[in-house]
Amino acid sequence: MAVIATKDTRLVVQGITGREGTFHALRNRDYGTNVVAGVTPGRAGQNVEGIPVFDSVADAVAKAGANTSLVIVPPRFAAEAILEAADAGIEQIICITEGIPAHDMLEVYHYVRPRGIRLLGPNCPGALSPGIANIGIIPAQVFKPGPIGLVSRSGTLTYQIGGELAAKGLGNSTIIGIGGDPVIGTSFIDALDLFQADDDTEFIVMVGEIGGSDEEAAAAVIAERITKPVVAYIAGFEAPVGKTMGHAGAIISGTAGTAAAKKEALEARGVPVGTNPTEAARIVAELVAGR
Amino acid sequence: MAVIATKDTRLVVQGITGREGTFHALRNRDYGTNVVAGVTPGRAGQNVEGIPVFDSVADAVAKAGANTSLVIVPPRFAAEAILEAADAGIEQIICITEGIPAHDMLEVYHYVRPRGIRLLGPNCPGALSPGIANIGIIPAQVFKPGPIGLVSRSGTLTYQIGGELAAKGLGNSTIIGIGGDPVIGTSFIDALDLFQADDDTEFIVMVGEIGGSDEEAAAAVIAERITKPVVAYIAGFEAPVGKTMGHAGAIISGTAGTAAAKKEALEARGVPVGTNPTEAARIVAELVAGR
Amino acid sequence: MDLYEHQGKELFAKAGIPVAAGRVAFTVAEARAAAEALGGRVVVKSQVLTGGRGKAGGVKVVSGPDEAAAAAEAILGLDINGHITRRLWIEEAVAIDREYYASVTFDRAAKMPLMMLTTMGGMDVEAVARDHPDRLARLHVDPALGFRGFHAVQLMSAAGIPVDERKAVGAMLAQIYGVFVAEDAMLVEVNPLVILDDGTLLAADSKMTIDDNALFRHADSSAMRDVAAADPQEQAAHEADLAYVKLDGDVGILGNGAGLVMSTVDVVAQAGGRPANFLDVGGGASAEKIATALGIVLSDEKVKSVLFNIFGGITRCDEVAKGLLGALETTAVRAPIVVRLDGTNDVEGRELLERAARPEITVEKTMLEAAATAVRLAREAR
Amino acid sequence: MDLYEHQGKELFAKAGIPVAAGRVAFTVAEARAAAEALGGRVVVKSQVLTGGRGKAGGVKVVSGPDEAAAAAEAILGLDINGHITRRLWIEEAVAIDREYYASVTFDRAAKMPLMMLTTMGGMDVEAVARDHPDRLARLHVDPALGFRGFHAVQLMSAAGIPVDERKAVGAMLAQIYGVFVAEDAMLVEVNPLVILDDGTLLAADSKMTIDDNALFRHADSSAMRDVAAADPQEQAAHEADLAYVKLDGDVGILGNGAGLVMSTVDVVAQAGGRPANFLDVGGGASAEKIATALGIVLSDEKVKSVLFNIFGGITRCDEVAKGLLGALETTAVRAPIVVRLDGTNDVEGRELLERAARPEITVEKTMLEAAATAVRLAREAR
Repeated sequence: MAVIATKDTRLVVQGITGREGTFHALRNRDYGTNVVAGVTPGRAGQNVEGIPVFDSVADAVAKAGANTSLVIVPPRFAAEAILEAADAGIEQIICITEGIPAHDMLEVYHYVRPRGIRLLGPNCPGALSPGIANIGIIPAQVFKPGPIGLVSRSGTLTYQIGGELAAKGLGNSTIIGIGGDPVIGTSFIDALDLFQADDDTEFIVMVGEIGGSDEEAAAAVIAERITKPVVAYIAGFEAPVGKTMGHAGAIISGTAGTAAAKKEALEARGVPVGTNPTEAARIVAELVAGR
Repeated sequence: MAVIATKDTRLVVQGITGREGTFHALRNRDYGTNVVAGVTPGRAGQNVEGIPVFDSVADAVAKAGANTSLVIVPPRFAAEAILEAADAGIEQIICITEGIPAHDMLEVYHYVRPRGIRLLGPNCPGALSPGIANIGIIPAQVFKPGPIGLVSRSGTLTYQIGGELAAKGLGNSTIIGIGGDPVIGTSFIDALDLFQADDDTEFIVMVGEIGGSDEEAAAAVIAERITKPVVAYIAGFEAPVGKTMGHAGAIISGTAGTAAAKKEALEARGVPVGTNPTEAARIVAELVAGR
Repeated sequence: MDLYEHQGKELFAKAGIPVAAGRVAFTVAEARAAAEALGGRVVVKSQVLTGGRGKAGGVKVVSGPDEAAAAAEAILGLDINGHITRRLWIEEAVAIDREYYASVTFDRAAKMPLMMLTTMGGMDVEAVARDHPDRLARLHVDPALGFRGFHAVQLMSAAGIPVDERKAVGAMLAQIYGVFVAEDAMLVEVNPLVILDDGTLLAADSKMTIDDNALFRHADSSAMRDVAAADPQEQAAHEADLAYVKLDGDVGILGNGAGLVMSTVDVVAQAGGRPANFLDVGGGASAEKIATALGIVLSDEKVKSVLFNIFGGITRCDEVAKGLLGALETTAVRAPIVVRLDGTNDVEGRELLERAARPEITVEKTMLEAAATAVRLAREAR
Repeated sequence: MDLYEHQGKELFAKAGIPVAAGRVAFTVAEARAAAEALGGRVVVKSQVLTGGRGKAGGVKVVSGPDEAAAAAEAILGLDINGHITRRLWIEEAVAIDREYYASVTFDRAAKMPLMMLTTMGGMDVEAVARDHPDRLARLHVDPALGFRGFHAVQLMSAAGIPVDERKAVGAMLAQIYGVFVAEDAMLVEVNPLVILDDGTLLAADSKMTIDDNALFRHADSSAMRDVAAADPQEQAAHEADLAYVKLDGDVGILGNGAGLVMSTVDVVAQAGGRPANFLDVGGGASAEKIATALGIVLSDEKVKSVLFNIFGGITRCDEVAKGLLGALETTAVRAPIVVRLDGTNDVEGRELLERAARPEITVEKTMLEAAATAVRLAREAR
């Protein structure tokens, strides 16, 4: 059945009349995603190549039955766009926007989380279930359907690993890009739980990077309740202390958040960790072959 | 097992060093309630007849294992006291305080509700499970143990009906005073669901009054999912329009909130409604006798 | 607490909501002076806490001080739905192009503020709701979010506000919600919200209700209470912090606890009597408090008998009996009092009363018996 | 973005947090003038974005302008943990009775602000955490609640603040949290928070980090960026909106996507090379953008070879190849470039590059091969 991006997805694209919004809305629809609406305030009644545009997410829910939102709006408006979707009864919100202020995301996180609303991102590429639906900006042609659930903090790195897996004939149930910001709605743990419960997922690949302690926390949860085999890759072994490596969340603070510490934590829980994407893909291929 | 006030209750009294706080904390303890702590900022290290006083609810949780809080503080501090309890991980908060600004309670309600924290009140007498535990200001001597769950918006009216039932030899599983304010944490519906799930409750008595539409909403829920027999009493048939009848929430606005409309809604769902406490008690007695 | 139009507009102005310049007037002379000060065309408006002022002749547009004085002469003392006009609001007349309606109410069922907006302003919103429900946009605002830009868009889109007006209308909606929160209001209504000839917006009327429980943090709106307009019993009760509501019968009713007193009112009516009031004395039992409460009930000249209904919980009935007997020492009682004591120490309480053998007191054991007696005594005294 | 002490104190003062009066000085003369203007005893403090100033001799208390000038002479140019002192903060000396410590940090693991408070101020808080963990009070603040009175009580109770000081300290904690939120800070640290002889409080030092993503709404703190102190490559990248981090090797690295570039840095090191930088060119593929990025990498004189690693997703590899070739038209390249193109239209992209046959470009198909080649070329160029 895959996760997040499924046959049941009824997508509204917030910011659909923007250049990026239009491009990805149509690309997602071309892939087969059920894109039912777009939202741009003041543009109600228009349409984007047949996708109806509404003034508000509430209208997209009421009039087009949207249940999932893709947020592609500039960073200074993105937090409010997420809150609008949450307030309108949207169940899953995928936010691509990079550069949202961290305090805005604190507010958003503590609004959506207690209310059981799924937020993916921000600053993430979205979710792709090959052959089923694509929500966001993941290049679908890199991936093929298969039994591997892939969760990652990085976009292009995910494509790199997806490409390496595909080259070995391996495919994915769902690819979840959780994003590279300090405050993200869906953590590794959340994604692991989704994959654990998903019938289409048999193996899990987790792509982490420096910064924070989500990989360490995930390691504990894997030991506790994830029975499907997990392979990890971590980027940033050579990253210096105190420097933000592109992603707002990718920074080693003091001695916390190093790639070595994350690798150690995962290996201590029996999760093999590749030190580069090629090695990680090879470990996965061996694991799948060994089944 | 009763509800809210149970054998597992570990009570912290917020405002314990106040006159009312001390009186009711000791009264509740005398009844058998496990009063484990009190809170008054700046008074940590003191005790109230052996009940340890802490500076904060967090300390009462960490050091005395409190899981339920009784809030008896002046109205201008009560909302923050409730939030403090919620923030400290308290599972059930019973707020006696009358006169809390309605906007303060809006904030409190929308904080505790999504987080699954039970709030009873404010402006309520609390909860009493005869023979087990008493949290709040309900005069326990009026009630005796038995199979009737009693839920009410009014304090003395509850005692009146409890007294009439006791005079007929009938007792209660738990008496829940939900309070007379416009914004209360636990509604009739919440109480009905609690009683429906409670093994000790066989019959339910619901004491409503003018104002709002909680009784009407409860009528719909009774028809939908409450299988235990329910008897109701509504006060305020003679109340004029637009006047607040003592409780901040007891006001008929336009044509909404009349006792007649509530009686009609309940009777339409098969719930007998007494027009005075004596009649209501008689209906309950007949129902119990008929079993 | 309901505010007069001019009081609401004072709070509006503080929040930056545009209103016409104006002055309050209690006399014809003050009205003339106000019109002189304002200059040009002015509107003379009755200040009463009820609707339908226009239809009742309580609002007149005039062109100068003389006409303003004449209008004031006509409107002062005017009875509008039972409310006598005792004050006027004289404000600059404005050139109105269109009339909208906007409000925020405290929706207790949803436990959220409810905002409403329609382009059919100036008329009764209930009529719009009934006859043109599709034209009345309604929106609940989650207090955990507050009023956001998307709320404004959603409301204005549903109400059919033209896109080129949305920036200005949206800003005013945010201000109206801001006043609702900042002033602890239960209701803020702007009807009409007018679009002037020059395209700017203005709150042409104001209706506000403030939460009594929050007045402690609003010195300015607390001071707006119109003591003179209040019923004397209600005012005395308010000052004594007792919950009192005047009804129009002859059986005075006191008791402890709002629900029990409401129920007592009901049973008096069921016994064929006519309740004169609702009065909750609360939890205390002091002689002073009981004396004050009795005094308020009896100051209503229509009262022919009094029913004092107590269910003792925390409050002990013997203490109440002592309090009542103490109160009778200091209060001259001109009507018979029926006392019902039940609950904690009720036997002791009844004994105390019977032993005192005060001629004005009749003791009953149950609420229904007490109601029947009080009704009979009132009938006998007519 | 990290702020200097004096910049943080400017924001503190705006928020009502008491700080000593002071002036910035970039020269000895300015330091003398500041001391003259302030009068009396002053403190001359090195302004560097690192700790340990006191131990390094970067803070001196002096009694007048002459001594201040002498202290400035000594401190200007002082190297403190690799940071050269280029500015001073001259402030009034105060009479300190006790030193506390208070901070708010953005705790990403808990996804809440973390407040810390201890009465052991003036020293390194990591040392307090290690040696006296029971003396360091820690409290997460739920952003849905904000900082409340009970948070202050809880922190102060845990830190052992005497009851009679709690009103003042609690108010300052609220102000510190207020600055954290109002300024979009990731860190606000007051160490020491001093209690003066007269019992009043004062923030005697300030350490603040502002969220770069929020600078668009903070014109004042945006203007505080010390362009002169930044690394020239980092500054150029910042202006071009490119994510760049300088490392200390000789293999320049560019790629699309932060994760992929971090990974590229790793594989270069695994191949025995030494990465010179991290540079994420992002999703675009325009010649202009690629030229800018190449220019930044090559302006680091240590760079001996460049690895350009692209995984095409939305971005097409043939467009990247065209952009790169276009960039080479305008940019003089002094080091060999190894290009790896994979993903969307990679075959077309590689063909374009091979057909162009630029001598400075070597094309590789995989990331590991590209890294090995770039490392070899750098070694050959040494």
